[in-house]
Amino acid sequence: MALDRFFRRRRPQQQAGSDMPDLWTQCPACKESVYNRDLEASLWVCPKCSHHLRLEAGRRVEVLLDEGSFVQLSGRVHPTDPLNFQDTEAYVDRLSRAQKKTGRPDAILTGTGSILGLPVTLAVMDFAFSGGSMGSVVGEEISRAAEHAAEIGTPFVLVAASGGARMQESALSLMQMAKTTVALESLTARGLPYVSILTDPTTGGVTASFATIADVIMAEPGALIGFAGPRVIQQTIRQSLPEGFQRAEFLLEHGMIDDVVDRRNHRNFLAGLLGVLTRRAPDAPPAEQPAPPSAEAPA
Amino acid sequence: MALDRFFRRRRPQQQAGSDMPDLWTQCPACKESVYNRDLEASLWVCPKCSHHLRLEAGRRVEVLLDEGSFVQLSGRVHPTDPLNFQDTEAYVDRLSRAQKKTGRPDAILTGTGSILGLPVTLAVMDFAFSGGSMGSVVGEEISRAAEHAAEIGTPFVLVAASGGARMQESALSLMQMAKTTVALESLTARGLPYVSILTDPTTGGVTASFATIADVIMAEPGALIGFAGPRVIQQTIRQSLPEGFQRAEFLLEHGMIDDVVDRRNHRNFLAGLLGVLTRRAPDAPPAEQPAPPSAEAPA
Amino acid sequence: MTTPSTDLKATLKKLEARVHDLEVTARETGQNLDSTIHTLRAEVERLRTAPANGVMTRWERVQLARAPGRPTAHDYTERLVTDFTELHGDRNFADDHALIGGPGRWQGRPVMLLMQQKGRDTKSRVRRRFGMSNPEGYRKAMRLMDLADKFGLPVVCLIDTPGAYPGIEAEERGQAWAIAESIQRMVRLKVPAVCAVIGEGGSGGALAIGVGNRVLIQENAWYSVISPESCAAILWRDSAQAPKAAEALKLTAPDLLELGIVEEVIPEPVGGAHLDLDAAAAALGEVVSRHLDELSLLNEQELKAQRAARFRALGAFTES
Amino acid sequence: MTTPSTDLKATLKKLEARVHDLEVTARETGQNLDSTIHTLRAEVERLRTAPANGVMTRWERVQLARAPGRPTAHDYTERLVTDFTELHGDRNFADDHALIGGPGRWQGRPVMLLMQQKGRDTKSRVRRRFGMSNPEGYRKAMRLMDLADKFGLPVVCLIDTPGAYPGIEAEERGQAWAIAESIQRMVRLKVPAVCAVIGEGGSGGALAIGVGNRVLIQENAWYSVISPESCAAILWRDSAQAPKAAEALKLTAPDLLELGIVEEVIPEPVGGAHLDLDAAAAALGEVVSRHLDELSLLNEQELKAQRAARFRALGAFTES
Ligand SMILES: [Zn+2]
Ligand SMILES: [Zn+2]
Repeated sequence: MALDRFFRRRRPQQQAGSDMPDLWTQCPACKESVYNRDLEASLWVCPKCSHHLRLEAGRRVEVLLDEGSFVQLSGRVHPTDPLNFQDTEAYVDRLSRAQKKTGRPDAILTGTGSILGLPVTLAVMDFAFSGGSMGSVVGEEISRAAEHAAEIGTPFVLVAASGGARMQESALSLMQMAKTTVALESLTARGLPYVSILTDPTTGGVTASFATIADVIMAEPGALIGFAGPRVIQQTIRQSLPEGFQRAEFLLEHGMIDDVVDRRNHRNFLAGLLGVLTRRAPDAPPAEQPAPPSAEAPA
Repeated sequence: MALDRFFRRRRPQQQAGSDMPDLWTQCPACKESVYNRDLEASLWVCPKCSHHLRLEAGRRVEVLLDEGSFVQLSGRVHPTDPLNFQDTEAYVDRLSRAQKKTGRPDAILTGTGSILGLPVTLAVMDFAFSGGSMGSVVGEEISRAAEHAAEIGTPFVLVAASGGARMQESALSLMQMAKTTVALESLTARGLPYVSILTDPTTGGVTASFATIADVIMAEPGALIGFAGPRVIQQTIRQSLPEGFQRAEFLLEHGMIDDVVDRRNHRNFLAGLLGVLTRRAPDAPPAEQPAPPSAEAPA
Repeated sequence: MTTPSTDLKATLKKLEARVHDLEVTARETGQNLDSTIHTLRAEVERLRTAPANGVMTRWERVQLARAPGRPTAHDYTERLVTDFTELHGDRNFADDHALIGGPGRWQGRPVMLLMQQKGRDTKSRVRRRFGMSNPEGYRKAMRLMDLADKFGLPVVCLIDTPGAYPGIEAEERGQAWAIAESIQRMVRLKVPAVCAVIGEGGSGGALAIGVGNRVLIQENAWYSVISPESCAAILWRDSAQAPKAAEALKLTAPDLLELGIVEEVIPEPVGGAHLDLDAAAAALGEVVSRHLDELSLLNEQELKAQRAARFRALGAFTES
Repeated sequence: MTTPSTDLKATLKKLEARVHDLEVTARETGQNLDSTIHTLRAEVERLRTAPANGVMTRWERVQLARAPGRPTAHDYTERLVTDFTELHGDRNFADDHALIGGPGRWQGRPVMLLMQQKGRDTKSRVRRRFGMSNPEGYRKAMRLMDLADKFGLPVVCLIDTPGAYPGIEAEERGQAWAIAESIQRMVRLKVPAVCAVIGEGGSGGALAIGVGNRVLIQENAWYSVISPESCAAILWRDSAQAPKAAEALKLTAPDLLELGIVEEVIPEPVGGAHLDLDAAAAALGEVVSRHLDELSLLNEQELKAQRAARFRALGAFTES
């Protein structure tokens, strides 16, 4: 199994599994067709309706980090099949399919880099790999990345995108919730900030562990975030769910996240926040990104 | 100004300000007349309807502590009139009236004693003194009692009964909320438990400070407990308040207190709880008190 | 101390004797004990024909763990814990009845008890949401862990939940957050923590109070990332395939021991804990007490380090 | 750095110049600035005839502290704080808009900012409940204090509230508990805390974020255990006696300095902070920064001890 492919910056790639031609992409929200060049320029936020398209892990790295700053950490840890799990398909077969599709050993990409000059360690979940499900490898790589951040003294930024724990590793998957929590303690011990970014969708055991014990929790607009999935809840209560339920904006209102931040503002938001939390001198270089629709002035 | 009068145990006293004859008392809840002897035997809980009558501080001590174990600490600290406060009556005149009525310098009685053999330091607010309002003396005596408990290594038990902070000392009263909180830290530093018992009524700055940062919060059945008084809330929202609002049972349901405990069970409850929290050997002597109506078996 | 009966014949004999006693009591006192007697007789019959424990399928164990007659946490604590004071509420929003706790003495040892409660009759089951707590349950648990740390009381957790409650209000009030924070709170405990799964160990809702220095499981309890039904619904698109899912998930006590997820399997009387509650309680009490005693030799730092190392090591992967 | 204007004539001159500028702008751009101009003109008139600050009654100061034109916390932080990131929510129930906060740089110094916000127009005033927060506001404050402790950021609190919100839901969700816990949380802070009352310091709702190593107050702000109206309603049985109550409560900045409740009175421009916002902000910024710099010399233990001793000493009594 190869390490992650070198990620080519600013070269639009066809979304894996997409049947759209290379040139343009249909926005899943407003259904408008948008040139990939335009989409890339707006960081895969629909220029028509501001819908935040899901990002493959490599693209996310590109959106967040200073160009050329990424040094990959993950890639050496590979999944096994501890339970010899077999449903309608063998787990090992599911794994190799996902590995071929994404070019990664599992649903996680980690490394170091910088955001507007500020060094960070970054972990990005890859929803394209088996729905970003968390098994032993995801847990181990996130744990190692957090420990690495503590070791080299950088803040830790994690981008969550996951349907939850990976059933095919049963209780071992469940235990990753505790394991990652343990690893994140190394940052606390060093007084280093941990920021999570919840993207569409983040549910189940990921929401109920490392993703929500961050010092600061950001979320992308419209992202579905919750513990139980909407279908499970609907089955339990046998009534329809309220409008906007479990969306980022709903969670903000209910006090669960620190802010809903437009993707085009993530770098500025993180640089400003982490600069203060690490008590760095206020010498941040000027922003270089396209500005999002400006937030309402506080009143 | 005299120190508190020696409290005569098991001798029914006429409630100060009451116009009932010595022999019997009318229950304010069910309006039945109850012989004082019976009332005393049931610890001033109405034998007909279980209404918990308000207790003068001395009586509260008698209800809680082992007979003859009380050694008073409070009494030397006397109120002054720092603001030269004058409303329809001068503060100094209000004070001397309350002092004459209760025989105490202010709305607080503290001391040491034991509960079923377990040594404790106790502070009891006296609602009969100016509605148990908290001024500098109440704050100081509670602070000293908490610090005394820390010094001699006993748990601290506080019985709250107060309309809130004392207006006539303005910001100085307000500061007692912070002062008592500071003093209670001495118990935390020594790993000693602090239990508060909220009785009817406990509102305002008392609820919003020392009374609710106890390790364990007990409340008497039916006690009115809140921050804002019901009238203030009604004025704000211009709608009637829900049934049972701000009563002990309501607060239990809303997760604010640890339990509603019948007065006749306070000693047993405290002895059992404090015995475990202080990791004492389980050698508590048998209960000696009239048993309350037994609680439903857990299911 | 009673030891769990491991002999089918002895269990049957005991059961038959109890049926006989009940019949005598009913006759002599005029009480109507028919339903109890009927249940016990059915159990005797089931045992006479059932396979020995060793050959029970995983799905059969799941059913045993869920049976309405399965002892609840209260059944054990009534037998093992003295001076228990239930402390209520999260001091934020509500008192949750599915996850309860307070200080008490576990076979004489001062501890902070946390337990999931399914209820023992229809009314209490509804009140306790069948052991599925809302966020307030976990927030109460954290508050009690604060007290445990403050007063140096070891934490004992009895786990028995199908999972955290999947409701609208639970989501609104941060079910995921409460679970995540409770896991973190346990990681940070300065005191020993011993956790025992005594029925169902359903996913994050169980793990929230499952981050112990020791994790134990009763012989017929299960512990998994997902219930067999939900797993079957997703992977087989048919929840009726739950028995297959149960097999695949390897969620029984012996499986978990093999995977290194639990330290010890606590034996149950033959046929299940419900057949001899006293014996089941005695076994639970003894094993938990033994681990508490072992852990009492460690200091704060050692306890935190041991717990962290235990969970940090869990997972199966290869490295290139 | 601008210093506050202490000269009435200079203030009047500035105001008149601003009126003139606005008139020019209105004429040249066609904007309708009538109401702003009108307000400023009225202010000029009031100042011309008003007594000097020294002889203002306490009730007049209360009214000044509450005036709709009084600068809000945002007016100051916009001028004094850079890199501010507002962090939302208590991670329990809701995000409160009356008490907000987050990390930022106070005149360049990294701090954790907590501030009560009344809003600047009708819509935002309603949304911010006129600065009266629900329990969630205090719970958010505690969460931010946790972050401040973790990252070694001094806490700066700007206090401006008539009091905590007295509503049914606030009571249901433990308003008193939230305030009490917030006070305790501040007592336990390992970092410096500087609090400034910039408008109304209403009772426990203000004290909840007022337990600082230094407590400061602007010249025309008030701080009291109860509002003059409520005090009058109780003691005089007539809230119209509020002016009398204000006198009796001794709630103005000079009173509080005399009582030892605040360390310093922050000067305002003649006539009030609203008449020269830049000067008012400069004065606030400078005084807070000075105290932050002083406190930066103390270590954790010294900071906690100083704060504890400061509040432990407050009170007036005699001893026999
Ligand atoms: Zn679109
Ligand atoms: Zn009665």
